[in-house]
Amino acid sequence: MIINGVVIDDTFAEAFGMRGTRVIITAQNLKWAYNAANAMTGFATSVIACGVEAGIERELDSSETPDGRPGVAVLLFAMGSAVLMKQLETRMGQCVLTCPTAAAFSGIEGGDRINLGKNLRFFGDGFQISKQFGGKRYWRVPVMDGEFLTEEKTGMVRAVGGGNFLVLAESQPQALAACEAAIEAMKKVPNVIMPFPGGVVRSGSKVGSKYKTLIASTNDAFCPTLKGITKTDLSPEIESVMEIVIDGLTDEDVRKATRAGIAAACELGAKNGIKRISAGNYGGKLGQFQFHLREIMA
Amino acid sequence: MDNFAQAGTVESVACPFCGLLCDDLTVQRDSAGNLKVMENGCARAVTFFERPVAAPSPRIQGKPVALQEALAKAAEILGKARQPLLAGLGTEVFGMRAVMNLAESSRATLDHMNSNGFMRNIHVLQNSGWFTTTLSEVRNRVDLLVVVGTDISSVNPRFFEREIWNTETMFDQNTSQREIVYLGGRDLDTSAGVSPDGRQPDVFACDLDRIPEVVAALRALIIGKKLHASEIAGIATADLERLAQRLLAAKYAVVAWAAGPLAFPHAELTVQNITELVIAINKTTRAAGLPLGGSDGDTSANQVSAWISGYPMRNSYQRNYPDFDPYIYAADRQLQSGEADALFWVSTFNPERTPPAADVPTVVFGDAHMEFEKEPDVYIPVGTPGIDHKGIMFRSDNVVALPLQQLRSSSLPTLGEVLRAIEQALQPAVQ
Amino acid sequence: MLIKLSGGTIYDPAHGIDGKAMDIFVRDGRIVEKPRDGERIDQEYNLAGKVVMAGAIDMHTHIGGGKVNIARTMLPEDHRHDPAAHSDLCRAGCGHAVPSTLTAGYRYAEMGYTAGFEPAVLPMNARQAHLEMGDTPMIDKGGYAMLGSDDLFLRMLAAKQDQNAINDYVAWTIAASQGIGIKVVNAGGINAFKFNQRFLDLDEQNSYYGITPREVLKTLARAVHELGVPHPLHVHGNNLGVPGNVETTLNSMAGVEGYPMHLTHIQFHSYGTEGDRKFSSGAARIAEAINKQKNISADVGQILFGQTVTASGDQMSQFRNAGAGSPHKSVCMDIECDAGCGVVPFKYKDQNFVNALQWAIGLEIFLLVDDPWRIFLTTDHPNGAPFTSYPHLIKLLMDKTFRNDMFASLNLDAQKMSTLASIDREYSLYEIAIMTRAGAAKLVGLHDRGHLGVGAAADITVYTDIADREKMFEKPDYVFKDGQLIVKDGNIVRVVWGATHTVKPEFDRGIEKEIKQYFDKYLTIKMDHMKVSNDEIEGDGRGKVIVQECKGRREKTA
Amino acid sequence: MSALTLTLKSIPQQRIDCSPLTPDKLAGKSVAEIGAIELQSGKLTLRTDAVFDISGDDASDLVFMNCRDKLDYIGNAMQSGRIIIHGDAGWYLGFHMKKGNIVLHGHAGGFAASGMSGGTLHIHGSVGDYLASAIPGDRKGMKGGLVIVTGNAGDRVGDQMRRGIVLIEGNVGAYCASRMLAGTIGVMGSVGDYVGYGMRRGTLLLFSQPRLHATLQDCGSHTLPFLKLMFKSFSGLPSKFAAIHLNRVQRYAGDLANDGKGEILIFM
Repeated sequence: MIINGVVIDDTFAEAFGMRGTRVIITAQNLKWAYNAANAMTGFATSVIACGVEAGIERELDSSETPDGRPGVAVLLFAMGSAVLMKQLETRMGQCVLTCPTAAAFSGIEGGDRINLGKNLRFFGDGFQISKQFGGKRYWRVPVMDGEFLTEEKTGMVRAVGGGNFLVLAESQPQALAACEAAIEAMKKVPNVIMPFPGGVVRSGSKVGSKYKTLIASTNDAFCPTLKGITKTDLSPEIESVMEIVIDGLTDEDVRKATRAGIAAACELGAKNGIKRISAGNYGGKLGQFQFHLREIMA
Repeated sequence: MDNFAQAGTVESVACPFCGLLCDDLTVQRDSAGNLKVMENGCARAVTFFERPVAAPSPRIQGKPVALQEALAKAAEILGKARQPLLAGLGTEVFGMRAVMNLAESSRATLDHMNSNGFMRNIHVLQNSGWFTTTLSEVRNRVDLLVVVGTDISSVNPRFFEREIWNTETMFDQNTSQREIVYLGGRDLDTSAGVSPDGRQPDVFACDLDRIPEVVAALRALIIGKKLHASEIAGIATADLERLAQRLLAAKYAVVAWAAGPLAFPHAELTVQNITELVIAINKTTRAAGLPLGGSDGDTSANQVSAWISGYPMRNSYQRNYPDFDPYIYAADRQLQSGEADALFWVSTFNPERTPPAADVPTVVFGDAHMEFEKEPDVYIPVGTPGIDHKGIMFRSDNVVALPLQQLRSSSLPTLGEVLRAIEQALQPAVQ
Repeated sequence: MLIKLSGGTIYDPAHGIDGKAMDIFVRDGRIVEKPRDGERIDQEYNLAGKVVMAGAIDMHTHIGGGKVNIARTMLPEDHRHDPAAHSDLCRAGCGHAVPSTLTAGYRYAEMGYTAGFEPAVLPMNARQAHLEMGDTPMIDKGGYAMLGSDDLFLRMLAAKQDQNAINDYVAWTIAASQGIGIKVVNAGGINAFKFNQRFLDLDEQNSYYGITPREVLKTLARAVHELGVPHPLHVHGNNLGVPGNVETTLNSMAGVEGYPMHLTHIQFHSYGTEGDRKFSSGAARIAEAINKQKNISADVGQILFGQTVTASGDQMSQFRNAGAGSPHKSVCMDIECDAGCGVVPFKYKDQNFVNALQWAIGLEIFLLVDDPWRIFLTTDHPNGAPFTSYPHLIKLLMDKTFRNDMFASLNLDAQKMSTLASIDREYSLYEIAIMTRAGAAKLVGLHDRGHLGVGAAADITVYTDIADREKMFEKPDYVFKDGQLIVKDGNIVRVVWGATHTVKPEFDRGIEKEIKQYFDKYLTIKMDHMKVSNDEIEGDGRGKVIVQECKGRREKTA
Repeated sequence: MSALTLTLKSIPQQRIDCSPLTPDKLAGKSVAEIGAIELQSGKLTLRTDAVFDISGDDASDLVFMNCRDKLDYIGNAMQSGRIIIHGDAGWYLGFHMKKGNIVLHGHAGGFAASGMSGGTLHIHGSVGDYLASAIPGDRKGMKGGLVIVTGNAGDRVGDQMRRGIVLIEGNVGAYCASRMLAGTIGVMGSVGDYVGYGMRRGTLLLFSQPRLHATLQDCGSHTLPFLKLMFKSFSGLPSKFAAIHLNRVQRYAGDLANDGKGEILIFM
């Protein structure tokens, strides 16, 4: 398959089942909602070392939030429910509780109910107040700027992590430009985040390493500078490869985001140095989801 | 043993006319059975014992009848009623046993004439409990007495004489050094609180209906809270703060109240603040509450009711098993609403406590001196426990029950006798 | 009237009869010899295959007196769920944790009990205790008068009055309060609490009197013994419920220097401090000590799971425990320079570590004490559980599988701290008959109860022998009280009042002079008014006062 | 199917305990069976058909007609369905109610919503004392659900209330929110003396300054974010509270006597 001169590999992205949750963070204005959300989703690129993969899903205007203030929706994904719950509480405590004017609410109805602010209430040292409206429980924790308001629980659902595609280009600037375009388009897709910096990751990895202690190492088959000394997967003109990783609440969400991203990258086309779109997988042995690029783009 | 027909002097007589149940009275009897208090009587005791002998005939609508006839009429009224009410209940333990049995057999509801006051304490007991003491402990241990909302003397005249200014205590205390504080109320007679050597008590007066606020403030100060207000119901916060410190410094502080005089709505919440502040003091030192006042057998009625039915006053057998509702079964309410359709009023100690005006068939088991504004359908004069026959009474502190003596011969039946007769007439009684 | 109970399987440990088919004859309320041939039998009950025992005796049950009535008053919520309606025979009332007096009597009888003893009669409150017991029908009753924290006794000790004077005072107290024994609760501790002491260990001094609990126990145990009162000093130990109190209990056993002593609800006094939570079972050590020291007897005070209320004279402990109460309310009282009381509702939960271990400790003690004549079946009603749970408790003792199944459902940490599952013992019917009948009667000093020999009062319970012991013991076929059939198939068929048992040890009336002086000087009632008269107990047609024999005053102390 | 309708035949002299008459307890019963249900009244037990004319067949939609204030325990421990009451109700309306709906077109007596743990109770009229309070021996008053009162309420509204929402459009008596444990009470009209006496926790919303006793202390004026949320949740309710959108309050807290952390919020 070739789109606008870009070859779409006959391969698939291999993705895993994850646990995901959404938090709505509001504040006096968008700026402070972002301050909280950015802090909360910082250092959350990969579950390998961050515990969760998190990102800002989208902005919410005041008609969309429970308390009628502007806000953002944040998605967090982890490999298991325990780690997700722990990370959520830690990040809520350090990034939202601390942030002036910020409040936090459940972003998912249904699912398994997990603690959002439930244990943060103890920061209130006995002065915290519980309130229940419309079947939901909220906590009011007295803090120096007034009250920190948080819903007690949010929903946790089964989700999909590790959707991806690779952009192979003739130069680093061209690869980056294509990825930026892709991210721009993908951000319009609901229920997904691209957790890496700016949505893009350059350090794709393979399973295993020559060093015993490492379980993964650089994906040398896609490293352009190793073309001559390794079993490369790159044709001679490829000078730079970048990857976009996608976490979504459902496989359909990941599919939609993948399609939007590849389409945007291909828009630039071969004339802008974009040569090939590929995807990372483990031979289909490890992940329960497979996103076949040609199927998605058909 | 005793020849009640003869004149004589009886010592160690217990006086059931207030909740203290002083049992050190000397009473002289003339040959007609008239009594005179010779020693240790207060004005109330004199009133109680010195009523002349009287033995009026039972009456039906004002007409004298034989006792049997009056009992039959009472049984008829009781049998017909759909919601009979046994109220007043001014009696002692044995009389109350008969009241309970009759109530059960007739599916009646029960209330005591002092319940409006007494229930304030019961509500607290049932909600949070309390930490209280009894008269002999007070007599030997108290070093700081705080009296809330009453002068005590008007309800228990000999309290200060017997429990505060007693000369000897077991622990070598100089009782004249005891500190007395009156908290709340206006125009109280605090003279009994003046120590034998002339030291004046502290009096922090306020309107009766502001006592809830003052007591709340005292409790807050005892648990270490700081209050913004500089004065509370006219009492300087600084004075209350000092009082809180004195309570915390005392070795055995006693905080006394009488439920009756706290006659404002929802006073149980104030009583609860009193009892809870006592518990707070006990975290570090010793203190105790002391419920005072009472009588007309209120404590006895509640005690007997509790062991026989499981519930204190304002209970009912209308469901054929004991049922407790301090609101619905209140006598006043039952009568005002017209729900009670027969009233059986018991007052064996006090002729002044006549039945409330009610437009229902009324049977009175009363003191022989009782006079009525409105003659009841049936009046059955009965003996006075502690004068005409024996009995057992509980003190206001809820622990000590004392025997009441017979002091003269009497032709009047006991309450127990007449109630048992009515119960028999009603149906074959169970054992 | 002559009644023949034919062919029942008799368990009468007082006479060594362990499940033998026999006839029993009853005349005028007493068990009599087999009548002459040809004498007319008025009534015959064919009891072939049935289990026949004397009526059961609860030697420690809080059925009357101030604290019980406080508990009743403060728990309307408990009564609401268990109303007892008026019937042709029975008066109405209510049940569960603190039943009304009448209901308590009916329910005891319906379980085959014919006597129950109130273990904490404050002398100053004895009149009330007897009034309440007087309104408890069906069963015989009696009470142990509380001493040991009363100021008069402590003053006598502090003044180093001799044992004879103490003995006279003790005997006077039994007489004045119409008791059948003497109880001491947290020896001296209730008094110490009035001086703001919060704990009092065995050798700690009362801050005012300088007296230690050890002295109190020894003096009273000796007094009771020297007075010839059959029931040994009934001791509620110091430090109830405190982890580590097993040491106090063991020291107390030794402290009475060989005088007879009964340790009540010993389960609450058998706690060690091992394990992560510093709470462990001291049952094995306690049982070993009881097995060794023949002067010691105990009842267990088993806890069973559910809502109940704790009512105790041990105000010091109850004030300490009030915070753990559920629902959260409590009554504590300082009482008349005599004693104190504390009432705290409590809910024992099987998933609670401490409660689960308490349950196991109680059963361990039951099963590790060898001699059923010296260990007694109680829940310390209502403190460990209401008395209505006795059939369940009997099943736990008699059925290892049932016991282990229950144990396996408890808090896991508690299971790890108990050896219960490794104990194979199952009580036999004979042993149950000892601990609930023959032994109890002997312990309390009821010479004509608890056995089925000729001359005994005909208090007899007949059960169907079924494998499910709980079902068996909760619903006897017949209960006879003083020869009258009062319960049939678990239901009351006749209401009787039951008697009040007392002892009247001799004493020197001269002691009254000192006592009267004390009353007049310090107390608020006259000495004579404290004394409970027979007609107060028997009034309104209630049961008679029965004086059980004291073996006579022993030699005066030199 | 039409609503099961119980029309009171005559005004009773004694109170009648209507606790057996709830949609869940009547479900599946014939008119004859319902008629035979016994109701306690004074010392008598009366057949339901002696007290009420019975019509209709849908027990999940129960209607009391011609109701009087002597009819106690309507909706007692109700688990489902709806009860509509025309006329007044007695004491203990919705006592320990768990689910469902009660609509009263009239006044109610004392202890309405006592022990209620869910559902809604809508009173188009006034109520007596102890609304949403605990009866003696119970430790918790209302434990959940919603109560709307269009008229006035008596003393001790929400005594020991543990959870849930009570909205009163009229005035209330003394000791409002006494010993309150949690939950929310809103009062549009005036409140009597000793509001919040012994209050432990919970929120009382007021629209005018009451007299406050000394152990409730001023915590200043604030804009509280949760109020927006709360009023938003009220917006669909059939109550005047639905139209309110305020979040600026004077905050008083206490009752300090009880080491309480309850709050009285007065809209400015």
